[in-house]
Amino acid sequence: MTAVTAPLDVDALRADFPILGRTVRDGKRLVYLDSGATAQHPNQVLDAEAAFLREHNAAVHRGAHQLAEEATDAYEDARARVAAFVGVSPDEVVFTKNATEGINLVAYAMGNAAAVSSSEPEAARFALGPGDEIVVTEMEHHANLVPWQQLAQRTGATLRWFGVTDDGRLDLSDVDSVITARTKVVAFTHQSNVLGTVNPVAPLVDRAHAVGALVVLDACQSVPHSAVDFAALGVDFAVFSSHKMLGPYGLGLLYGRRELLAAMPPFLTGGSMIETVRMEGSTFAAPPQRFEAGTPMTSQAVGLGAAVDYLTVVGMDRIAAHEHTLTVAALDGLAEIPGIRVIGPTDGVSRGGAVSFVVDGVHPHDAGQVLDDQGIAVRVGHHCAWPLHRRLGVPASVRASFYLYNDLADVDAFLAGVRETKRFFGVA
Amino acid sequence: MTAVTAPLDVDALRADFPILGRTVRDGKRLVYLDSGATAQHPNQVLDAEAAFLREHNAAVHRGAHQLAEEATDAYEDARARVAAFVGVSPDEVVFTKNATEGINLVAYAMGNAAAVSSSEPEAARFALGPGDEIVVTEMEHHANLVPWQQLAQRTGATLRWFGVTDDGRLDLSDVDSVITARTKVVAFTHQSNVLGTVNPVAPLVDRAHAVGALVVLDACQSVPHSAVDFAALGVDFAVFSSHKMLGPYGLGLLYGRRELLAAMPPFLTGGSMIETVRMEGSTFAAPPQRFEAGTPMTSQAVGLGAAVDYLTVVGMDRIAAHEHTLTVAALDGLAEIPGIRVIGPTDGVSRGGAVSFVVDGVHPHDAGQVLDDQGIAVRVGHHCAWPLHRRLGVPASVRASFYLYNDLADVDAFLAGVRETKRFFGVA
Amino acid sequence: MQLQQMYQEIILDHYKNPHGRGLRDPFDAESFQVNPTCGDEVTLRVRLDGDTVADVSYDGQGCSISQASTSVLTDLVVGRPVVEAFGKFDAFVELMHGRGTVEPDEDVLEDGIAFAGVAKYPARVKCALLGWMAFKDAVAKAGGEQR
Amino acid sequence: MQLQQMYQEIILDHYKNPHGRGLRDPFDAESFQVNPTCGDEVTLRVRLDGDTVADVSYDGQGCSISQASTSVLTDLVVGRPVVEAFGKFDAFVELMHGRGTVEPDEDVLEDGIAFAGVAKYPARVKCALLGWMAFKDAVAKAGGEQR
Ligand SMILES: Cc1ncc(COP(=O)(O)O)c(C=O)c1O
Ligand SMILES: Cc1ncc(COP(=O)(O)O)c(C=O)c1O
Repeated sequence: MTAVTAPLDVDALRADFPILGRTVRDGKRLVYLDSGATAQHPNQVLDAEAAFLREHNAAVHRGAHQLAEEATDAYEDARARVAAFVGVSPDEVVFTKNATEGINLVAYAMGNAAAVSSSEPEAARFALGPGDEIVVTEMEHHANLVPWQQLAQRTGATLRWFGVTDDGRLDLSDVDSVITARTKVVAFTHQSNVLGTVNPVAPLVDRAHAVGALVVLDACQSVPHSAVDFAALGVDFAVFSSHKMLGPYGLGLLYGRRELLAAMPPFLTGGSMIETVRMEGSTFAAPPQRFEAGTPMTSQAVGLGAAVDYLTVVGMDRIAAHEHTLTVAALDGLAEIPGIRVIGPTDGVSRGGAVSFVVDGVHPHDAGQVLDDQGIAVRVGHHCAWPLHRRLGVPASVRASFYLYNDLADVDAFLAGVRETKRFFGVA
Repeated sequence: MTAVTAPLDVDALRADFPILGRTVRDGKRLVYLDSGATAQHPNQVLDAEAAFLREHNAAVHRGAHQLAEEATDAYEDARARVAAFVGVSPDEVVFTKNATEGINLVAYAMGNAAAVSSSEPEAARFALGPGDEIVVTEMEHHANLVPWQQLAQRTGATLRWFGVTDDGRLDLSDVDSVITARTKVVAFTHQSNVLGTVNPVAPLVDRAHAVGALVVLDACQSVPHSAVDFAALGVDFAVFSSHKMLGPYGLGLLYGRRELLAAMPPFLTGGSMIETVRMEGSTFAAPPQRFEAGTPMTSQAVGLGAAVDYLTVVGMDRIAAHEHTLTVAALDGLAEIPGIRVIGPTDGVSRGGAVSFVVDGVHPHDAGQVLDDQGIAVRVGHHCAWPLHRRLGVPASVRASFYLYNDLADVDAFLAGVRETKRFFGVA
Repeated sequence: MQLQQMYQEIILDHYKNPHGRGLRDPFDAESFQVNPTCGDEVTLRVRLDGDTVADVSYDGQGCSISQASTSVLTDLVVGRPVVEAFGKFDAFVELMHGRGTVEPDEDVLEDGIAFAGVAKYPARVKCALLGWMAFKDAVAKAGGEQR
Repeated sequence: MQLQQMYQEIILDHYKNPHGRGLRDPFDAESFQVNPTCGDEVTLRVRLDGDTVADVSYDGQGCSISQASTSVLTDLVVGRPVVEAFGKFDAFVELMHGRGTVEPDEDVLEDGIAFAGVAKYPARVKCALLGWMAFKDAVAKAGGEQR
């Protein structure tokens, strides 16, 4: 494959995103640097979803009439496109409501496995209890931490974690003592939503598999921003969210290796996920249907299919290169401003486009307010990674995050905004 | 209140639903009689959602910038409108992905309560175990049956149920022996998605509350079609789905009485539902946030807000009256065709607009195919109510279901289609 | 009218007068299959005689498509080598998943070619395959070589 | 520039030189409050003397708005009857939820009127109320009558 790294034509792309043309706070140009929280949507995605609803809408997998056929085709076709986008098979992709549900699904299914493993020996590999361990990291988003805390609490298993170094990398020096024969599952983020850090997947997968543990990858911040192939990474499960990759809200994705999904007990139960139902008890359908109870996010899947097409046409490698340029420019610019402390790697190595920092003497909330006043939308707070902030000794931080529709003018506006913040609060 | 029962101007309404203008199967007019599965969407709803995404989109409850403020306002404003629509307070309404998740939420939270009830005495009222009983009915949708079967299996509680009479009514003759001091929860449907039967809520609520049991109402088929007030009904929890009431997919609603939500342990965990998070453990936010983990269905909520406005302007009483007219016409028409057996009440008393039936000598799947060939979209199968079909001695049925955009011409087309079905398969 | 394409006379004949229906002894293996959306079900028994399908018998409830295709199945496979039966299985599955683009071979599928029209209705493909899936499963259980 | 409306001099002064800061003994009750989105927190102690708020002391971390409003709170309530303190509480909450439409009464809220601009930023209202919620909670714990 030849690397197509012709730079993005950001002006042309921006025309697809109507919201980027609006102004905020008394006529200021909107500088949207909060894509790490949620991305904006191109017309192509909005139009695809609306066209589906205006022309082909019906309940999928349930009806035998023409609209139902068309809707089912559109829904399953979207699944196939999303699966191809991350290098896996359609029957290994489960639609959830967000990435958070995907992680909860695996955690609850593991909890349920304990309840059924006597009657279903296949489920036993997911069951866990006292003496078993769950491994996470200190840089996880709450979505990939709290469900595991809860699973540990419900089952009596123990939660353990990898620490974070001062410069915001995973501390893997003790990998063999953290992941042991007692470990049943290792859950970690591919790319930190705060630090930007891209974590090495291979050593964790290798060690986890060596001890027979399952690997759950939180790919919320990697899949939207770079080419990711779950099969090549060798993870067992992975989650990501439609709304962070130009697609609709209300849709998350769970990848699970075919044989694992086939053996795993269900989580949410109800219509469309059953095989037979009697008052006395029920049996369940094959995956992915087994994990999609109730009426699915039909039009949202269609929208995400369009988002995946859009990203593919632009090119994930080009998007990653573009964001790299913006990230390095932001990091270099911040380094020149005194009194700024960047949380996370300060160079562009193994790092994505989330740039978090604190301004000496200015609370992040106040800094965010001054930026907002200039039309610059950043996120302030702990970004759902409170333990990470505690570890790094800050209560909160300001985060700028980039996407394909940002350009160097946005970076410049951001840096000017940071300088204005210092001026406004009179800090040196 | 004076009853405003001026008939609906269906032609005018239909103009709002672009899909109703299309043709199917080689130019046949679409006669959409599958709203019981999912409703179609008026332009007002599609436009409201798209306008939000084109103008105000950002992550809610997380950002401090202007877009985030606007998005949060839109989201919470939608919650308030939906709450008002069903007679409850905004903080008693939880957004889920569909009604199925709402029921699972209550069932899993009850299961979780057992795990935490020693440390949180408030949760004890939700906990259940061996000796405790869960009561459902034989006419439930799988969504209001399988989660309770699973809860019983996980906790050791026993599932019991009310039977159904031959004419498709709930058999409440043994109410006092089915709901007893052992009963912890009574879950039943307000309106059957197969039979159309509207169940009496008061006797079940009274008996359940007399023994200290919680009441969960499946309002999926009532809220879209009539004026429903959960507070007046006195139920403890209720669920319904956006997509069955003109709103977007991927959004369900769970109502819970304030004091119950406040005492109930969480279900899905992750971002936005926490109070504090440490590696060692977490505490949780107040409802409704406690039950909305992860990025919510933001634009879908906005869309549902528009749907609720649309329904309110048309008037729920007028919609109910209109559907009643269509239902009675369909029932009367079917009664004139020999060899048709209607499943459920054959008159219009305490019954909504789902008309299910079998054609002697023609399998429902085949009947549905002939109807589809004439442009008539009905549903065939067990409609996610398999035990009910077994009880009534049929493997499956054909269901026509009506909504505000259907008219008597649709009913006529449907009746003609049923006659054609018999002719095609040569049955008398 | 598209409907006639689907409900070929052959199909309706098999539906009204199914071949090989009713469960028979002796048998080597039995398979129960269900279509979860419509509740259609089939119980199918297979008796093998060495590498040959000696008998197929079945019972169940379902629509014309599922009943007729199981009837056609018995005509096609009983008395044939297992390997040949699976050749027909593959051909039938390919036809059904072809969305109307696959030209069926009458020498292989005989009456089965009547299901070409059904392939245009994705919701009915599962009906047409119900008995065939039971056959595949039962032969596997009976230890028959698939290839 | 809207920003100046929010960050009134009074607010910045209280932020830089907070009144009553630091936890003091003796006290009747303590409340810990946290803003879950930004991690801001306050620990606030109340000492009652009969029906009077004898002392309020606090510690915590947070933005200028949360810190300044807690400082203003101590000025407003210390030495006042509990019932009067709750009158101020109500007035401040009403102001903050008013989205900029409520005209604050300087006689009641004194320096607190400087927060009128904050009320236009819904995301910051929680910041401004953090210490006040801790006060309400602590008084309730101390058995103070709310009304
Ligand atoms: C009575 C009833 N309950 C529950 C459901 C489940 O709703 P959803 O699929 O939107 O979760 C439905 C619709 O399918 C229904 O009709
Ligand atoms: C790293 C990471 N994990 C998980 C999530 C949760 O995603 P969602 O809120 O879409 O469920 C997010 C985003 O909020 C994230 O950035």
